[in-house]
Amino acid sequence: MIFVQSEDFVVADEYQRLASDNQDGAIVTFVGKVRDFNEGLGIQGLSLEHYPGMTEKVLNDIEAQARQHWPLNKVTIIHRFGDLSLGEQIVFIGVTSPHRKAAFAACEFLIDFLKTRAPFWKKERTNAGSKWLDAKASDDDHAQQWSEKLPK
Amino acid sequence: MIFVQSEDFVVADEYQRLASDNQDGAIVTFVGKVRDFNEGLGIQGLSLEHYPGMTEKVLNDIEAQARQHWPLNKVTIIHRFGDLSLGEQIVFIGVTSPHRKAAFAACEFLIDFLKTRAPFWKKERTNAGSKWLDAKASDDDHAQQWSEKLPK
Amino acid sequence: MIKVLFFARLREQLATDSLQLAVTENMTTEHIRQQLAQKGATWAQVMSADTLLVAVNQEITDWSHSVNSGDEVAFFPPVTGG
Amino acid sequence: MIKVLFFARLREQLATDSLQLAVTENMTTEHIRQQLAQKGATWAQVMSADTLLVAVNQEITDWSHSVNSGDEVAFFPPVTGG
Repeated sequence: MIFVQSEDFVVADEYQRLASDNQDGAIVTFVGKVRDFNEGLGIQGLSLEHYPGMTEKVLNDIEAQARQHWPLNKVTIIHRFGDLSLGEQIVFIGVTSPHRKAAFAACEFLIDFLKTRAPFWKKERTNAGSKWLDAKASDDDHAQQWSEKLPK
Repeated sequence: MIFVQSEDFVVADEYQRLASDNQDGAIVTFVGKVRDFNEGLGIQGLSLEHYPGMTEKVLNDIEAQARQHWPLNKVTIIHRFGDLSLGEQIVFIGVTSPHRKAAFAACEFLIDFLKTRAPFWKKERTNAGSKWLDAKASDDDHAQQWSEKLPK
Repeated sequence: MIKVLFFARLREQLATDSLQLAVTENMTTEHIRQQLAQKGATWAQVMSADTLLVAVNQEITDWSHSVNSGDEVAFFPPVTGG
Repeated sequence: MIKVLFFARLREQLATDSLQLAVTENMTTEHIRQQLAQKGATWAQVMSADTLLVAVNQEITDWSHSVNSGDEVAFFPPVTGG
């Protein structure tokens, strides 16, 4: 299930939804939060812009790719947009699988490709003004490395 | 924090405890459940035996190793013992880090080493009687593979 | 006509979130880019950025993708979500 | 004296979860194993298993580890938690 929303999400509810099936031995979740990642600039939060329509399309496509590579049962992707404060949740990825290795790999694959493919843009609001964040080369590297380690 | 207990755990509470720090951008959790992994034998559940004292020692040691390899903030490991029914939660691993790659790697490292080092033993209860599970060679392989992929 | 969208830093630099553009036969994303670059100095600069990305009908594509009337073409910088 | 513990399948096969054993100077985990193997046919079989693991004072070790009075020695099969 894909959700692109401004409202916050509740991890407990998402976990409940994922964990309802006795066929799944493994549940892996990832949550990304707004963190104080700048060098003492007094970050207040982020403004997240997205491309409505395309975002959902890309996330559905990424989920479909993950399902081709690993035996997954449930997949949840939630990404927020709008103004978020320091410490707020930005993104939730949850996957379930009979196999833990598949669950870990798929969850990491989903966030790696979300980061490099889904049309979201972060603007940081600090005490010194606001500023668009630059894409990180390391994120591209992480996505590219999957071409070598995907299961056949 | 390490908990070896017979009682169930509540993922929502564990997530809350992990997510309280604004320095952490990434929270990765793994939950392992009793699943119906046998071939139509009518599994009812598992009985988990452990070696009290040694279990806590091993889990603390595995956590310390993970902290040497990755920049982690909070780490929670919970493992249950006693009689568990189909669908019940067995194990929780949660880690937080400023970096998502560290959080994913550490969480997977912790469960891989828990599976091959922590003194727990599973006995399966089925309609046809109960039976100790054999260790899986694939679990040993997963733990061994870390020697090649640990960060320097 | 096509609909052209701009996002994030581009939207702010160009002070435009969308516009309509007339298209002729056999146009590509590259043609659209060049046409927009002629709207002024800021447009020229933004449209020549190495990192500029383009999507046609909500799919990322390259600069040789053909563009037809009714298409939705979007320009944006590298994504930074997650 | 040392305390010897048995877990899981071993505990069931031997119908014993713990026992006390007298130790002399310069004994190793291998000596303990051999001594226990002489307690009967089932013990001989269990103690000769390839997969048998041993821990001294709650740390997994090998068959050349020295064992001294007051130690806790545990025998068990490969672990299957998680």
